[in-house]
Amino acid sequence: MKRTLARWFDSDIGYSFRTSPVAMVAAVIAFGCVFCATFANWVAPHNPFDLTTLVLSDARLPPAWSPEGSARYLLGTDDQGRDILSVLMFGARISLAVGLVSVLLSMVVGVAVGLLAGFVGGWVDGFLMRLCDVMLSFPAILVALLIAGVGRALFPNAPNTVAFGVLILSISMTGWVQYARTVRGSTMVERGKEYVQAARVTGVAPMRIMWRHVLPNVTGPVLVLATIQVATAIITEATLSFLGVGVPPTQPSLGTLIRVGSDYLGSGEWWIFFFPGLMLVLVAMSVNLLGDWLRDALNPRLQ
Amino acid sequence: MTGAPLLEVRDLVVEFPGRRGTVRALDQVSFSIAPGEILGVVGESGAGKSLTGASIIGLLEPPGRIASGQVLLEGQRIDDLPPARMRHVRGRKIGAIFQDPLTSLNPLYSIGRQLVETIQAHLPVNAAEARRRAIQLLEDTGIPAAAQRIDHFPHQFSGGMRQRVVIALALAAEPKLIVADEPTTALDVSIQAQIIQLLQRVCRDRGAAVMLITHDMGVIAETCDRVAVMYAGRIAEIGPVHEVIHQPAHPYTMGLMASIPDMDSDRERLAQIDGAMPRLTAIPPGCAYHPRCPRAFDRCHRERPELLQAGATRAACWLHDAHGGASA
Amino acid sequence: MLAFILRRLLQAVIVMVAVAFIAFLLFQYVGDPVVFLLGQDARPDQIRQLRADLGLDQPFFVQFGHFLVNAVQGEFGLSLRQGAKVSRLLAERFPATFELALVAAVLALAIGIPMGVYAALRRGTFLSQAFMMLSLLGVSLPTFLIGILLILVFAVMLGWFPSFGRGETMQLGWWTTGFLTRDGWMHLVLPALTLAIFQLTLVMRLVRSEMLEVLRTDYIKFARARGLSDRAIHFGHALKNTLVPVMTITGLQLGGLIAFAIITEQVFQWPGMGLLFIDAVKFADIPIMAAYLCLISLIFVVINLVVDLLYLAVDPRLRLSGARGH
Amino acid sequence: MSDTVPLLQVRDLAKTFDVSPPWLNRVLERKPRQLLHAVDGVSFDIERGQTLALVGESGCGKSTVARLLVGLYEPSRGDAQFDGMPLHAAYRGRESRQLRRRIQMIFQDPYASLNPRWKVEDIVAEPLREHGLASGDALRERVGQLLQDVGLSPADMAKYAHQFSGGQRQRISIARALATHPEFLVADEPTSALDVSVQAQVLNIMKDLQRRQGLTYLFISHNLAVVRHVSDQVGVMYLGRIVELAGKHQLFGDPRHPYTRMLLDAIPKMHQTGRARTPVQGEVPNPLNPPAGCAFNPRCPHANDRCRVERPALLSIGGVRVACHAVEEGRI
Amino acid sequence: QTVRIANQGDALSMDPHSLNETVQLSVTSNVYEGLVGRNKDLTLAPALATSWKQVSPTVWRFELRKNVQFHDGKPFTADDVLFSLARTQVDGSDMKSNTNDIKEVRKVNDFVIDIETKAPFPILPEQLTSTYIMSKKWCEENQATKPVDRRKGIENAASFRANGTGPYRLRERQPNVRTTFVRNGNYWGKIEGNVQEVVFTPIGNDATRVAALLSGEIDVMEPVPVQDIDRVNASAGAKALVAPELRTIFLGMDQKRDELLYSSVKGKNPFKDKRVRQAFYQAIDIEGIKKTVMRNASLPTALMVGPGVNGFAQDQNKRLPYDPDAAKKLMADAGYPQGFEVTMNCPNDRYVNDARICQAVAQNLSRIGVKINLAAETKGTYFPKILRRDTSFYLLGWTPTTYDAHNTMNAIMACPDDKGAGQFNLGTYCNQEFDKITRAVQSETDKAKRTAMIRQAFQIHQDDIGHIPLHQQSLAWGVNKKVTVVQRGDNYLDYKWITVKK
Ligand SMILES: Nc1ncnc2c1ncn2[C@@H]1O[C@H](COP(=O)(O)OP(=O)(O)OP(=O)(O)O)[C@@H](O)[C@H]1O
Ligand SMILES: Nc1ncnc2c1ncn2[C@@H]1O[C@H](COP(=O)(O)OP(=O)(O)OP(=O)(O)O)[C@@H](O)[C@H]1O
Ligand SMILES: [Mg+2]
Ligand SMILES: [Mg+2]
Repeated sequence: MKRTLARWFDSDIGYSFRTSPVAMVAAVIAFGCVFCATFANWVAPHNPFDLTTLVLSDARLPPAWSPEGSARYLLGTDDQGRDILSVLMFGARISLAVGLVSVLLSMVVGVAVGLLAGFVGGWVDGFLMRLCDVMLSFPAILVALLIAGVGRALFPNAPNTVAFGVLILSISMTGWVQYARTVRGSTMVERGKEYVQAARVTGVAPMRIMWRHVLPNVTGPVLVLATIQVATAIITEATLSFLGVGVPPTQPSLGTLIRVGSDYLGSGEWWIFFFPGLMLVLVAMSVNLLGDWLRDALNPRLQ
Repeated sequence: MTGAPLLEVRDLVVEFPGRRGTVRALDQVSFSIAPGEILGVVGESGAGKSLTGASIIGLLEPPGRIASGQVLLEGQRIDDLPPARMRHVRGRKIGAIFQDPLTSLNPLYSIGRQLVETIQAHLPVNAAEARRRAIQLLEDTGIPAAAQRIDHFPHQFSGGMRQRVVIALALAAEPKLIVADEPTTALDVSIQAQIIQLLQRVCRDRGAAVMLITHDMGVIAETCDRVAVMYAGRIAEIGPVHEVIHQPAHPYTMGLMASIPDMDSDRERLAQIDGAMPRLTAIPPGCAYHPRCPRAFDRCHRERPELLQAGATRAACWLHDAHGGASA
Repeated sequence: MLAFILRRLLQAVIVMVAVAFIAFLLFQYVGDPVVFLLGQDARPDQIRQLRADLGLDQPFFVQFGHFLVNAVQGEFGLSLRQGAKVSRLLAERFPATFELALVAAVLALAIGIPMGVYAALRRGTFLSQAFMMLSLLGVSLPTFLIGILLILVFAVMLGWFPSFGRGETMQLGWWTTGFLTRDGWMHLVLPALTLAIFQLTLVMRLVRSEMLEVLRTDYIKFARARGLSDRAIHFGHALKNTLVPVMTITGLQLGGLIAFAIITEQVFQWPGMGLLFIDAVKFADIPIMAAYLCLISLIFVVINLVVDLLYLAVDPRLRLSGARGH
Repeated sequence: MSDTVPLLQVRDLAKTFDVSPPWLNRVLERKPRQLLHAVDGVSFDIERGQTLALVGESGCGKSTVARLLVGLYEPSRGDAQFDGMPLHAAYRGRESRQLRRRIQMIFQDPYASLNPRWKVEDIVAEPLREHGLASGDALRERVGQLLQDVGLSPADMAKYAHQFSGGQRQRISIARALATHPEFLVADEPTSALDVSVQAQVLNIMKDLQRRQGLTYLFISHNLAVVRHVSDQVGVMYLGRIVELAGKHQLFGDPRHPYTRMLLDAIPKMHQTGRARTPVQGEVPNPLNPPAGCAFNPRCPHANDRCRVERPALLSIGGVRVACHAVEEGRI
Repeated sequence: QTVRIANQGDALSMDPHSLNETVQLSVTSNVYEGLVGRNKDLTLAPALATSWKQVSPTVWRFELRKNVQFHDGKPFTADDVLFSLARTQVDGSDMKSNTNDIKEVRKVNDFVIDIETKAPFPILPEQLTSTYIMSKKWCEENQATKPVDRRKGIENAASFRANGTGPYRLRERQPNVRTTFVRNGNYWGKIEGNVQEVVFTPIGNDATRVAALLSGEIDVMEPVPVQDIDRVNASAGAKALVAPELRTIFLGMDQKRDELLYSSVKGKNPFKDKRVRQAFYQAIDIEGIKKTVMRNASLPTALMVGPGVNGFAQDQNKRLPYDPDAAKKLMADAGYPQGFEVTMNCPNDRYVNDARICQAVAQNLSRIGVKINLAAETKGTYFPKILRRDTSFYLLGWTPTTYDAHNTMNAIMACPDDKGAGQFNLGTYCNQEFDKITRAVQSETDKAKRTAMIRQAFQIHQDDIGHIPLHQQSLAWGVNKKVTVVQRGDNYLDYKWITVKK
């Protein structure tokens, strides 16, 4: 473990990482957010999802440093008396989880479709790419709205957690297209390369070639896309929550928090809105920065 | 060759600041080209041939930079010219031809436009005159029906034709020196000779000197006046073409010549130089070639040889050191 | 070339039919129009009757067939909630969305392209770094947040611009335009800005990275070697080549603008199609949703077609060989 | 040696590509279906332990022949017999694995022919694994051995391809090709991407291996000097056909076909510095629209009316197989 | 004077019979009038009928106003009334429920009509206040004799144009964008206000609507989100008008099924046990909700109807005390010492802070061990779902459109039958005695007796804890300080009572 880490640090990517302060700062922020989100149960001072601990009369307390603030709640409380700091961590967990899982899902689908289209070509390729065109003509938000609507209509009685599934599905539905297109392009390039032909001459089965030879060589752009899409997915989730089709209100994500907070923006309770907004921008920005950096680091021409 | 050299390169050092310290890609390269002369540059891939060319026309890709040394054109330093002035040297004084004619032309503009643009960038002529010249240039480079084809786009030409267009472009403002970086490598065997001949002819006609970078010793042999052999960012040997080919003075040149399959003799095995050229990050001290050199001795491990006179050529090899040479 | 256009048209038709199918399919499952139409106190026989009247009892593909035939004529029936013709509702709303998206697109391109070019050419300068940071902020800030903040600052606190609606509009035939009055323009500023910011940053980043790619190509190097001026190289050679790929992506993005307008319109009460759509989603107003989706994809297809034609105009390689590019 | 059956007998092998524009274009622009005869009836034999070289300009169909032989393409017509069995039936049938073990290929570009994400060990071991020839320690040992055979060190196993120079990479791909103990190796321009000095290393290794293991090569190149060095027999291809097929000494000593002569003339002569050679005249014809009659007639100084209408067949003339009316008629 | 009005939503159509919804009826009430109108205090006022009386238990006689003209100049007569009442009964009309009990409408002469009901119907005049009268001729000329029927796919002029007798005429209509009205110079009555022109704009987004009020772009808006009431009041130019609304917000529980659909309790239905219902009731900190969620803009209630509704009795309006400990004990007694888990359905865009109320309730209930899975969703999906009775625990609000308790009793509290009773009694609370009284109240014409019966019914319901009433939410209108309006408890805005100071 230590050795692989050291090796990574010594590799080209590691080097470009070490020399890019922006990437390092972004990584620290992203890591901090991911850490707090993952271990929210332990890190957060309160558990805002546990209704029994909430005190309604503590609602809308300003941050601790303002005169009316309470030391119990460092960043104040929201309209349900939830500690903002804790709810941020728990909310980030949901946002990140939705972001990561949906990106993972769209990645798997997109990469599979892209590989297939690029490797097989012919009418399979034609068909899959037309499919992509169709998907592209539905912008992400729109599809998400639709799926969310359909999901609710189809499973009206599903437990709350299904809302997550619906969100993830809807974000993935548009996400995969980009992967498919990118991977297809790279696959077509790789497919023509001689190492693939060498494998074919050796008699390696096409599926195996696709999996063992082509796939590892198209991971670079996929990785870059993925980072950037995590940010996009988080924002999409926030936007959907804003439009009222997000996650259940008792388990707010960053987006839900912002939407709730924006109701109080005018009435002076700025902290309900501000901290989640800041957190969202921080997360999205650091992930974006990492993606940008990765794109440059993986681009051989820039090395 | 007598008279003032057209181009003189003195102790040129090109460096790439990189992650593990700075890489010295060209190390103390010095040579000169006389007006109307054709200098061939050969050497293994990565030896620094293209970098030399790029430094001369001032188009090193960042982060590469000229760390020291000078490039003089007609006695004037051009390596430290500000970009705006350098622009007038490029194209006007020094033309360039790159390896791949396919990618050297902007696909979105007709070749006529690219020619006219180049001519007008350097010569005080109006559009009509520029176009006339452009057609003339295309004719000179052997494009049939130039007047009609001038408005065609690059993709409408075959590879050989495109390379002719590239040559026409390089010659458009009548430069004194042409830097041709592997002008035929991307072309078909049978077209290669045509292009090299064309280059040779137009340059002779216009009195332009040529720095011809290539891998092909055959091309060098029949085209060049002098030849420089590069190895690991350094010039190993430089001299008149006949001597370099037939009486090479540097062991690397010898190995190189011997490894070329010969049309006229039958050998079961080609002579080969064992090992590989060192990476630029790991150039051994002393003579860069010594690890592969069958005749290396102590001094080669320690001291880096200058270019030393060796018969008609000059070679960077201690074997030719008049004082304290080896017994070999 | 004719074949090229025809093929694109054919593809467009396929895409449209597929979208129509999806739209139709999805809305089979969203809410139940019958409950909505009849109210809660409907008796089973009433429901059956209405189902028959609406044709909801027919086989799936027959329903889809009807849907398609009508859709081609722009006929999507009556809005379940508003009782007005969907086509008319959309036609009423279309100018608002279109003008908003148009201004936003123009803003995004007119600011984004120069910024991207600058950031590519002057890589590493303070200003270009600042652009990049700003652009990151642009992609990291959700649109609705931007909108809310803009209203708060420019409408409530500073009072410079109105906070909602289209303001005074003029009627030109069936088209209502806000372009002809000062009031209309004032109302346009904040929403257009909101909508443009995200696209702007995208365009900028795209132009920058494409430009950097192009600047590394051989023909740019060769152009330098010929001693062309920086101006000619950057704006004559590099920019034009950059715009070819940028065109496709921006084309796609512009289609997206119309959809992104959903959020902007929601925030600014901009009386466009997006607002209509959101309401329709809330009330399971199927005809409106279906028509909206089809319209969106039609717009998308048209934009793409235009982009393709622009391609033909810009890239000579496509012009003659006609068929597949390389 | 020559009384045994040749290892490979190619008879009238042809490959046609359909490069027609899409259907819609054809209909609208009234363009016919376009067929590209990349290889148009090629026949030759290769004896065991011998090297046949194919030379010719770019696009004349050399690589297509190679790909046909290793089973990357299906022939449109004709077939080859490999060790007595029909090659393409075998590729499709149950002997396919066996065959793929016995026939291997070395590719042109040492940079593209090795998977950049794989370690050398895995690259060389892939054919062994695929054919189940070795596993575990035996596998490693065999890989080490193979690397040694091509002049690398077993310690190189753990490295990635990019850590090697071009020549070393080409040796790795040779090691991979040798992994299954093939009898027949197709080498498609194995050195054209390499420097002369590195080229010498690779060619030497190939020759050494042939001597030691009795390999049979089909060697493809456009570099006549290299061909002269490695081959026993030489076939000159022009636009999908073999125009001259002869032993190396015969071909280089007494080229018969005008195209062969032109090619030989075009070789720069190292030892005659400063003397211009005569380049091949004219442009390479468009393979989509080959000239009628003898494909070479537009560039041929000896072409007459017959050459412009009648396609010459590959005939044995004076111990050499030539496809040329002029040679047949004794005009040259 | 021009007054600019903004509302959360738009009137979906100008056709007064097409949709039974407050915004639409409120807007169209300025253009159209019913036979009976309302005064500022919601008492009945003569409108197109000058007087009415019950001539027999099932027959009401209305004297119609003379010399009234529609906006297009045509005179108003009994034919128009007959036509309009008939129009409410055809397909496409959403007002059927208002006139359902009418058996026949007879023209006595041009200015007198008789309405015969199917059964004695004491509150017919109340029922007719939002049934507006259209011009028969105009409708015939404009092919608008029926409200638009969505099934036929044909549009209808009455949706976009209007021809009523009201104090304002419709000048311009852009659905969802802007609707303008001008003062009717020929109005039969007096228009107290001084407004010449009314511009009505829907603004859906709360923040934007408030911003528009504060920046002076609009003069009157509705509703003000409760959290912004203080801010509006603090601003220089505007103030918030807050008054209790007739709507009562309450919680309902599935008391019919033998096993709850969405609960951790299997094999039995805890809500059938009154102790559980009471525990829920007493666990809810209604004052806390009032203070934090509603920001005091609510009126906690123990009754299912609010003040202003006929049948409301202040002395009966006493909530069980908030007492978590007692609640816990009740739960333990009922056999759920550890509580249980149940899903709660809740709209998130229908009532004031609806989803937040549900969250607060969930919070309160968690104190007695009840774990609530909150499913808050948009009204478009929420209503279809709970109307299928596909719920175990839900939040709903109800305004008796007749301002009479019977409406609530019949729709919300009575045991569902196939004649429309208990239609919104989604948890199927059933008490036969209650039902009996409800039926009696319907046709009881004696005021005092009727009130007593209602009181008795409410007592039964309270004792059973059939529902858990929460509060009456407040109306909150934001108005520019230069503007005076009359805020009706039913959330109607009459333009004729708006005055703008110069
Ligand atoms: N951007 C760079 N960063 C670091 N090193 C570089 C860079 N560009 C070139 N080099 C190094 O400079 C050396 C010389 O390169 P150059 O292109 O001049 O070689 P060359 O002799 O032209 O080779 P070839 O025959 O392959 O064209 C190479 O070894 C290369 O590794
Ligand atoms: N898959 C293919 N589809 C269509 N045409 C092809 C295909 N492969 C090869 N061709 C065409 O067949 C002809 C012969 O190609 P081939 O690659 O065999 O030539 P070559 O002699 O190997 O040339 P080079 O020396 O450039 O490698 C060429 O004109 C080429 O364009
Ligand atoms: Mg080079
Ligand atoms: Mg080939």
